[in-house]
Amino acid sequence: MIEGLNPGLILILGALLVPFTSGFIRNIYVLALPIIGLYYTWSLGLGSFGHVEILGHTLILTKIDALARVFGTIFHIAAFAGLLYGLHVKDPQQHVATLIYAGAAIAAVFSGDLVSLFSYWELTAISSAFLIFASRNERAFNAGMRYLIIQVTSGVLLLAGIALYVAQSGNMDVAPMELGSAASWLFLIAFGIKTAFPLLHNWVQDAYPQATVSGTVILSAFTTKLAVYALARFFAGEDILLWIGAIMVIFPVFHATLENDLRRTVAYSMNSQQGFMVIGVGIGTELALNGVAAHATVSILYTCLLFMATGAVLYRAGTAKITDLGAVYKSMPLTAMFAVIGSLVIMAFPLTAAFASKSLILSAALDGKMVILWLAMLFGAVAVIDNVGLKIPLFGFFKPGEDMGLQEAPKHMLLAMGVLSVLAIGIGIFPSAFFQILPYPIEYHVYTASHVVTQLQLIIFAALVFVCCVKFNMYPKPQDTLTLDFDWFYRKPLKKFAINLGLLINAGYLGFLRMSQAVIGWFITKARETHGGQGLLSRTAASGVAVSIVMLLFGVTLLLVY
Amino acid sequence: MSENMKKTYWLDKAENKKKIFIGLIIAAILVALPDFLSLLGILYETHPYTKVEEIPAFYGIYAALGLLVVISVAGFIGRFLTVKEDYYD
Amino acid sequence: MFFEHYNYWIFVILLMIGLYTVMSRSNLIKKMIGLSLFQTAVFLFYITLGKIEGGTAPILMEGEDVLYSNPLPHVLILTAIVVGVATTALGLALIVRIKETFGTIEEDDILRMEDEQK
Amino acid sequence: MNALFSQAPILAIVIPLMGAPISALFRGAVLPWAIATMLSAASFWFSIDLLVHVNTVGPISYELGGWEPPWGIEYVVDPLSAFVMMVISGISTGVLLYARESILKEVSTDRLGMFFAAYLLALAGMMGITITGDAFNIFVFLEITSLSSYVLISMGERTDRRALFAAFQYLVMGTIGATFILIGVGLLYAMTGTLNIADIASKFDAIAHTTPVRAAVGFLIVGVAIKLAMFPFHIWLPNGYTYAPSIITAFFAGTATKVSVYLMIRFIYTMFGEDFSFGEIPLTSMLMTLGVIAFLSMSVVAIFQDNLKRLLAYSSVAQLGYMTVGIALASEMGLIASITHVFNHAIVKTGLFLTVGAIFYMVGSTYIKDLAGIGQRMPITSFAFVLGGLGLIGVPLTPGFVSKWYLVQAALERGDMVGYGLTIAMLISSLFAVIYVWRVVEVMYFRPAPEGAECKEAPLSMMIPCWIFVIAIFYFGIETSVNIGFAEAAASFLMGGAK
Repeated sequence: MIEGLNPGLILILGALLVPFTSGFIRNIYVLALPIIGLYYTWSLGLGSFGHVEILGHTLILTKIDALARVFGTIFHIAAFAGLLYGLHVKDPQQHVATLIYAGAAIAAVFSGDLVSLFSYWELTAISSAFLIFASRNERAFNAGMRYLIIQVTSGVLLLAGIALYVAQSGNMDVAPMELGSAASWLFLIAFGIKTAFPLLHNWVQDAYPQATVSGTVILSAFTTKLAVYALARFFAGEDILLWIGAIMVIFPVFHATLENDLRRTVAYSMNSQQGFMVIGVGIGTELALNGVAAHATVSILYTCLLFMATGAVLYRAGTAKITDLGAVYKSMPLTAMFAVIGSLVIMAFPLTAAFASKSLILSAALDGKMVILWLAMLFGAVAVIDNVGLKIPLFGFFKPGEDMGLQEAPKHMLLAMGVLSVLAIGIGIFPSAFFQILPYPIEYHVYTASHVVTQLQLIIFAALVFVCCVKFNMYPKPQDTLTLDFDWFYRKPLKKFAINLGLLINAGYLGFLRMSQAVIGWFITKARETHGGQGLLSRTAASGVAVSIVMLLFGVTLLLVY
Repeated sequence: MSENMKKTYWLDKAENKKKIFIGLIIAAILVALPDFLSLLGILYETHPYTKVEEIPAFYGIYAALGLLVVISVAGFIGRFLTVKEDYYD
Repeated sequence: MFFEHYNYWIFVILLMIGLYTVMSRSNLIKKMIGLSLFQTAVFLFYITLGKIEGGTAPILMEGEDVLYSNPLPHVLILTAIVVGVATTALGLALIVRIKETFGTIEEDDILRMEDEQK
Repeated sequence: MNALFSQAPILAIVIPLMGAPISALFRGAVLPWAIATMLSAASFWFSIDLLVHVNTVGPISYELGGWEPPWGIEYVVDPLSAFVMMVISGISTGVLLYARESILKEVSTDRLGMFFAAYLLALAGMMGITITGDAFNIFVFLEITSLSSYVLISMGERTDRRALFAAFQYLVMGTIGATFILIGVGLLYAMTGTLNIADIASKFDAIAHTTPVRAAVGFLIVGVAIKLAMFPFHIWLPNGYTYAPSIITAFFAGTATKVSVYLMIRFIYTMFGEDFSFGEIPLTSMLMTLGVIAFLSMSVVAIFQDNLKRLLAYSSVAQLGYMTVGIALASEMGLIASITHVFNHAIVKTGLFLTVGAIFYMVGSTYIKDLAGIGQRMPITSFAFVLGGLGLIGVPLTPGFVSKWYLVQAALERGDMVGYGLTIAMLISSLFAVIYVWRVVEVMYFRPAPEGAECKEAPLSMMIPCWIFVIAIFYFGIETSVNIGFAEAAASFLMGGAK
């Protein structure tokens, strides 16, 4: 039994013990779990374990291949960093939710059959919602409910897809599929919701900023990357993903530019970066899938890092809105430094991790002669330089003005950011070591002269234009406002419609309830009369009656038989 | 704490901002230079995959244009889509 | 039709009489009589099965073309008769005990007493 | 195959049969019980041996007295009969382990020798019905079982005099049922000239259209239906189960009706053949209608019962409805569901009746109103009942769920409105099961115990067998390879042209 244990279960089951610990012991305990999980994952090696026969289907509890292992590894690291970052939290519910959520994501990655995949898929949805609820305010509660509804919808679609797929093919294994059948479309939409496809994306920007300071960090690491993994697993090389990805790269960048809330800004640009991975999956070559795995890993590193830095500001200043912040760097220099590192990474500055990972996907696109896609991605790369790479540090941390008199972030937060920074820069300096854990063998030189030069051109020209725009007041001023997104449709007119519909349904339902109460009441009375104590069917019948029944039915049988 | 408030940082001075701006321009010229030099076959050879990459300093120009597009489109749609913070509450 | 197969018809009629008695009588002993009749009808049926017209008892005899009745159903029904006797004996024993505890052998009365006991 | 094993088919029956007169010779509280238990266990051991052998090597044909079939009597051990034999002897052994102290309260000590003699006869009869390959033999063994069970049920008179009349009613119905089977067998003999089931089966198609054969089919099906307590022939069952001694109820609930289900399957699939049963005559619609009414209507009746044993008895009739429906679906999946449910329901219901017996032992009543506060007074027993109740409802991880799962699959396999309707009906019936189990649990746990009631569990000799059954319920609900595995083997054997 223990042999086939899914590594994710270490975190999930370990979470159940958290409420029984406290203080220092709890800190050590929650940090130890991801380390043990990671160690266990690597000690298992590649292969599939724990085959279980249930009702005629084989479940493969654990299946580890190179692609899954990359995701599993970074998930463990993210869980560790996120937990370290959240050590100040005294609310065991958040620790439990974090561990279960991370464990479910890991377990989903290592699932070898569709039933397990679905179970963990739903578990991530439910456990992560608690990270949003944990903010304990009304806005967070509402956002959490919207989040939960959307996530569970994804799960239900997946379940429907699985049911159809198993009915058609009789096969429960996690394996690539062709887009075409109804089942495969259900899969794609279920994955698409979690990947935050354009128009299915609003839950990201809606929910993430409402979670707790540490909750957002955790949320950003798993759900969307798990979905990317699922896409890569099932739909690698599917052409439709190219165009979805291209739109996805471009679509959110304008909102990111306008956004006032630092965390929402990061959420939008993260969405755009997801587009790179979707395109990579769409290209589907070995180089592209390597790029997807690499970029997912790196993207978790810098997204977490940026959410941590902005979260630390929120934690100390009580706000993460550009308009409310002053010269943060003066009192929180280390946090500001980590924010700059995060920005450099997301810009793909040479010697940072994204410089290595992003170029894999770009090269894959060029190898496939997809120039338009390549230009779209390049545009996305420029945009991210603008709205995260420059905007976050300059507007969020290095604004001119008075010292805000804040305290530096707590040590464990700084430590968590440090861990991620070291990893992000370490990968940037030694990319070939990192490339070895990628799914496919790879021969790729990151640091060619032209690559460094072109990338520097990209960054410095963008910075120059950015500075000019700010200087000449052309840059949209951050305002204390919201920017409407697609979710307006379901949060305004659809809501009104739903409320009216709800009232109507309610009225109908009450009527129906009254009617059915009457009907059920009648049934119960009748049942009691006929089936109860002295009723026809319940009392001891005389043997004469019994024999007559036998004769009657014998007659009927004879008639039927002839 | 009060001491901290009075401390002036390097960035607070206007001339330092100017220095950064000039530094950026110099850096831009420096990174664009190799492309032009390579046209003359000096320093290194580029390996363009696509036609557009043959334009000198293509990446720089594309970045500058792209950024302008982002900012102007964002500014344009911002006019229609901006609402008060508590719009949904 | 009737006379050709009169023994089968007697079987059916006896069967019906037996069942009807079980059905219609409230007196337990009469019920037992009905049940015995019903079983006896089946004995008759089996014995009839084994009989072959012109056949003799199945005892080996001299000669080539001696026609024997089939002995197997007769043997079988011997078992069934034993079972029938056992059933009747057990039924009557039960009736005795019922009479002792309920004080009556009328089914209607017993059912009424049982209902009251509830 | 060693010498002892080569005689296993006959030994499994002869051991309890010969044990009966021996047991009758002894007096006292312990000896007859010990003999019965040991012999039943021996029979169980041979059954397991046979089951394993049949499933690894193949069916066994045992010629009684060396006479070659179809002239001599043949014992046939195939996957189905071996499986049912295993269930019967296993349940019987489990119940006997429990019986020693329980029976002392309900039957006077000087009758125990006779009592266990009758018990062993009933066991031998049921084993015989299952193993024999001879149609007339079925009748003989049926009557051996029936006669001894009338006696056993009437033994309950010491606690409730209604047991006598219940036994009498069962006697009338049982005799009619058995005699119907006898007539059916006679008619078939008249047409085929043979009593060997396999032989009849091989000649059946040629004469299937004739009037006597059609009549024989009618007699056989109605006869078995009476013994099976199929709705509406179940009238004898609730009283019989309610007033019989606790261990007899537990024993019969797990075995007697199951044997009849076996007979039904044997007649329909082996003797008549499925093409005839479901193609030529509308058995599907007939059995399915009765089955559906049974599990719906009888579940409702169970809800309204005020006696716990009676409640469980009605629930048995309902559960038999599931098995009937499984047979009527005429598919391999349905047959698997039916055969598995024979096993699953046997352990669940026997387990439940044993816990009820333990409660009766301490409280002296099985009326639900007298069970108030039992949850506090006998926590271990009550908990066993709750777990058994879960099995009855068919909660996942219990065998009840497994068989319902298969039944639903079989129903959906049809892919028509009937299939969907059937699924819905089963869901509703499960809901009724929740209600009637909950009713009991509610009284047990949420009504205060009467003043001065003492807290005491039943003796260990009763508790341990109870819990063996409860643990078995969950074991076979999770590790389904035994029940499902053998049921699948049996079903595919039957469908794969046993004819």
